Amino acid sequence: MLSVRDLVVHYDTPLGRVKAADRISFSLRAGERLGFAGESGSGKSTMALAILRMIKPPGRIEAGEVRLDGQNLMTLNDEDMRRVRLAGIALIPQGSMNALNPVMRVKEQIIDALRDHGVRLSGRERDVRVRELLQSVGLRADVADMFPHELSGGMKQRACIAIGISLRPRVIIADEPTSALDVVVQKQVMETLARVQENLGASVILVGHDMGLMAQFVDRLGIMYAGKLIEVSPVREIFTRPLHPYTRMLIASLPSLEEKGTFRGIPGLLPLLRDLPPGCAFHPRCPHTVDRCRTEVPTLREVRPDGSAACHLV
Amino acid sequence: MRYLRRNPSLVVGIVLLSALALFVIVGHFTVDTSKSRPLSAPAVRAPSAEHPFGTDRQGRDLFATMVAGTPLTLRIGFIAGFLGVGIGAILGFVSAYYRGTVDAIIRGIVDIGLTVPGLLVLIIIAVSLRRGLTVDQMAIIVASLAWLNPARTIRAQVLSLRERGYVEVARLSGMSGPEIIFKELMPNVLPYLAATLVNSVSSAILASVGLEVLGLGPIDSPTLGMTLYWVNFNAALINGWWWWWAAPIVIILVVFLGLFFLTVGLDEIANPRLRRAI
Amino acid sequence: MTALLEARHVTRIFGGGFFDRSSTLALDEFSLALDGDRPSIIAVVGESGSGKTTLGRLLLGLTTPTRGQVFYNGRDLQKMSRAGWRAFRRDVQVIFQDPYGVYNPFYRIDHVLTTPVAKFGLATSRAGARTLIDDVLRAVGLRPEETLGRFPHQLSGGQRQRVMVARALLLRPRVIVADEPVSMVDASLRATILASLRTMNRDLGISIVYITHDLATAYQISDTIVVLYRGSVAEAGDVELVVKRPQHPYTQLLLSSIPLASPERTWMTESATAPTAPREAIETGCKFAGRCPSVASACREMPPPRFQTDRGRAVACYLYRGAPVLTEGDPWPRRSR
Amino acid sequence: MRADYLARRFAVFVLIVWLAATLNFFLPRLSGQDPVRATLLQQAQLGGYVQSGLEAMVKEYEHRFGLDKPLWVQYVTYLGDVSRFNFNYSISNYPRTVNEIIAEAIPWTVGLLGTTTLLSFAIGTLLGALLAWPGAPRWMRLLMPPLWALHAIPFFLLGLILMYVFAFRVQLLPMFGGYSAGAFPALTLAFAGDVLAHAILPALSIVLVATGGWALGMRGMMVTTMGEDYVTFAEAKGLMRLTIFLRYCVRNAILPQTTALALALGNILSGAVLVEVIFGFPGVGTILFHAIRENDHFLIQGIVFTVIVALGVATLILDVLYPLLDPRISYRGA
Repeated sequence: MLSVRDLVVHYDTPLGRVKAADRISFSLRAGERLGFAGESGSGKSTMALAILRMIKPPGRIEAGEVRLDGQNLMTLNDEDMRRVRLAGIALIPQGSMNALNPVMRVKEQIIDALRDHGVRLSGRERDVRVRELLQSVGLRADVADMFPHELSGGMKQRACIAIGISLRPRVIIADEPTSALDVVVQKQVMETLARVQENLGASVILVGHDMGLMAQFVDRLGIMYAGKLIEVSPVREIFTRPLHPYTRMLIASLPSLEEKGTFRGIPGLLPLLRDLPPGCAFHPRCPHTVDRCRTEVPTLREVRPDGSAACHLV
Repeated sequence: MRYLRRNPSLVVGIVLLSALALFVIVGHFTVDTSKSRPLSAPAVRAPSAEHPFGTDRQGRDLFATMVAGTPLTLRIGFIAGFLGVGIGAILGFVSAYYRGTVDAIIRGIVDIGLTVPGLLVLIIIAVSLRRGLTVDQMAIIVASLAWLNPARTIRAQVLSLRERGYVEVARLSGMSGPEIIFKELMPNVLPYLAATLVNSVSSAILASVGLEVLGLGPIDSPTLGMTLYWVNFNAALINGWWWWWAAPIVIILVVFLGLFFLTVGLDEIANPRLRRAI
Repeated sequence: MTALLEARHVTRIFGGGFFDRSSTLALDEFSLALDGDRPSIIAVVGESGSGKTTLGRLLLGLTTPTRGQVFYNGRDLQKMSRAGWRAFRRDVQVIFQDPYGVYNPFYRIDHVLTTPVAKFGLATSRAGARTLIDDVLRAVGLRPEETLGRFPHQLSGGQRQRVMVARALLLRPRVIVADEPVSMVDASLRATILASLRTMNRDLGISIVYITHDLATAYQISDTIVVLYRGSVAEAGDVELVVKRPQHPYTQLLLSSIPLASPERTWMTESATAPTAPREAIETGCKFAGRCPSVASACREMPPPRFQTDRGRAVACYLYRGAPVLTEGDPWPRRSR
Repeated sequence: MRADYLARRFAVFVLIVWLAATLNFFLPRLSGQDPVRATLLQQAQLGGYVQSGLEAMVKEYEHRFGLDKPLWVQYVTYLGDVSRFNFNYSISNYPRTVNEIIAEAIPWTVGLLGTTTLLSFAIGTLLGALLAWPGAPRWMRLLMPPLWALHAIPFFLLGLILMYVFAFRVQLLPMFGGYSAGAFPALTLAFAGDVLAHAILPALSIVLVATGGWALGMRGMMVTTMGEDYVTFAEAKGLMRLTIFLRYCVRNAILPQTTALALALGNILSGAVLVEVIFGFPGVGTILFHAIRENDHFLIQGIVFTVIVALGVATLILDVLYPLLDPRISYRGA
């Protein structure tokens, strides 16, 4: 369905070159839910935008291939790439962003997407289509004529999902779709996303930092640290037998509702992307560091069936 | 100094204004400014070695007039500008920080005051006080409306800063209201204050020159505006005495361009949109 | 025994001025008491718009109640003298949510530490002040030489938030109000900051009001918990009771909505609850009636009183009509003796 | 909510009108003696060219104001007159009332000011938008520096320069007045052409300066708007560049631009008065200039009041139109 090979994205800033995403590779199977979890500055959002070729200067996609059904998106001209967006790969924006145009009604923001992708519909057909889309995400039909500021956070996100699926895309990238939403609303938005994905048979890439959300929603989970993909495994195995030390410590630092006092933080500080430590970026904070970790950058390799990690000791 | 290279408009502004200052200082040494009074030179002479800027119909040596007049006009601008920003900043700070009815009143006056065309109100004032205006009186008149715009900009600036967390942290660390204004808010507002100051000096000069062109300025002083008034009064343009109005125009141009680029440069410092840190 | 810090029947309404007719009821008849001699950590949990931040600001004296009073050592904040306020400021400190907004970009971060020391005269000499500051920084896991002398934008969000904790520690307060202290900090650093809050409470006897939307962190560090819903208390009591055996339908809804970071997949199976009705005006009766699966006719008429269902827990819900009703005077939550 | 918003904006307008009237009444009295009497005396000493009507005028004013009445009575009668737009007689051209003179001048000023402001606003906004848009043609960049420089100088300064270059040196355009001396105002094409020729230079000196201002403002707003989340999401929706440019960027950036227009009206008018004076354009400005020279108090007060009220109306119209542009405004009040 979608395969990404050695994707590299750099940002040239006055303080030096920042390697935001460094040789990311993975493949997404049809109908699969693939998650990418990582803390701030781990490059997960950069990767999501890079797949849609929406990296703006001073950022630049240095290298790498993104193939959708075999077609390399990097070689497309701007016009063809524009057509792939939303029709092939749709983006669900962050929950905390005001992603809807404040001065346009919801209906118009759905219709302009259809029109610019060459979908010619008569007035009546258009209204029917809009109503169907809104109902498929659990929104009442009269939301079509409302302005974004008249909607709650959850309703705005569901409207964005409606826009996202309006052209039946094959891949949906959701970049922290429920950030800044209350936990009850978050559950409704994620259930909507799951239901919509099943109807379309599309696959979903969920980018975020909430490990609990990842545990309950995705099938396979990738962990990102300092711009690199350091582990990819089925989600059940990540929580039962994590491979990479960082993954293990990250899970240990999550507050559980079962028993008290079991969580403790990871010592040290998140690395600065503009001057990364040599070798494995996690070695200053890793309890099992050996010399090799300080000099040689570990590569992501298959360690067990369908489970790979980037660590010398695994 | 390295910073200046990255901020071209600031440099252009400074260069223009220092050139002007140089002209005035050098002028004071090379010409007897008393010749800016009428009948001190043969009338209507084109620029010549003896009268580098030529003379006007009332027998003023234009070079002397410019050398004497420019500092006067600048004086009006600076007095009105500083007064305007002084009053405006205080009102802006007070109304933004202490809010409540004070804020509502000040905001009301400012909003209405800004919709009213300043020049017309100044005209009414000037007309009523026609008895022999001096340069300083002129500055006061212009200052009477010059505080409106600074009050609005400073108030908006302080309002946005006031919501920041560090104001509340300061209050919880035992700092009093005035202390917070000076120690926490003032440093962040200074760049804006500077840009607003230059801007209000510029609009003060515009207002004073405007009044003078209409004949409402200090009649006997050789300010740039009054020179333009006599230009218009004697229809110098039609009579072809181009040098009579060329000198004031060039100087006024330099003044406004200099102040404008200075404002843009200071604006750049105040909110460096360019400085992007990852 | 007067409480150290107490809110009694506090109501706060925003807006409703001459021009702006839409007024929002942030807090409705809310009472809470901090017991001075048995310092504990009270968590105030609620969704956005539940009034939890307003409560925090009321306890800190940053906003004044529309009705009701806030007492510090039995004295009403509104009527306190200047000297009274200085003592109050010293004893009740804060940790704010946004590590990016609390530092004045103009100063180095030392300013945040040196100001309280100077204002409250915590140290007699410059050297004394320096050691005091170094100690509190080490107490929160920061190396002074790596932190002091630098500008805010040179430190990460996690470091900045730890400096704020150090600032609160500096004054040796008796109460710290922490408003979402870790919600903008990464998971790996969250645990360290919460742990330092825990040690401050246990070792230094500082009571902490932990305001958050995250029930999991609340469960981990607090002793008692208050669940807020649109300005009123739904349920309050010992954290073990409330989290392990929630009784109020809203608490149950909150707990069932949290995606657990565990291999078992329980989250997605249950059906979504009734879609949230748009925020109608606050009708009479229980505010949760609009979304409550087990709503009854009684719920719509009168707001439910507080039923004492366990030794250490009370619930404002008619489902527990049988239980004894907490009287007017009792501030929440009475600790199990 | 809409009615509440409109009511408040109208209240502000009434306040402006009242303020204008009060300013007009009290400011002249600041100088102690009644300006009317002072001017009449001056007129008499000078033996002004209106010799004949002088006595009749004095009696008329004495009766009109009843100078012995307390100040507030005079104030109330004054307010009464003002509300009926009656500014009694103009001193410098006695038989004609102030209203007549103003009525003659208003079409000229409205014509000049209206067209130049709308023109410069439209061109400036369009230019500013294009300058910020990466897709815009390269040569647009070259326009920036001149626009910047022009924006700095006042209208009348540019006016003088244009007058010298085009009217005096090249004699392409008429230098002075609203129409040729001999022409008789009539609704003929020729006369219209003549008026247009006279209006070009004043209009140009306003448009060239104002356009720069609007372009700068719009460019700044466009740069901020292009960084907004909804523009990024619009790109992710695969919308065409033109759609994003018009319906997402310009549509949002135009909001603060219109507010700026409402705020700038005052300054534009002040500038325009000077331009009219320089070019002798028969608008309100020139009449004001002569009224000042003649010390004609009532004409000055009449003009100032009318202009402030006219601006108040313009601002009110803009305030009423604004909610149509920005749905959020009518929803929760200004």
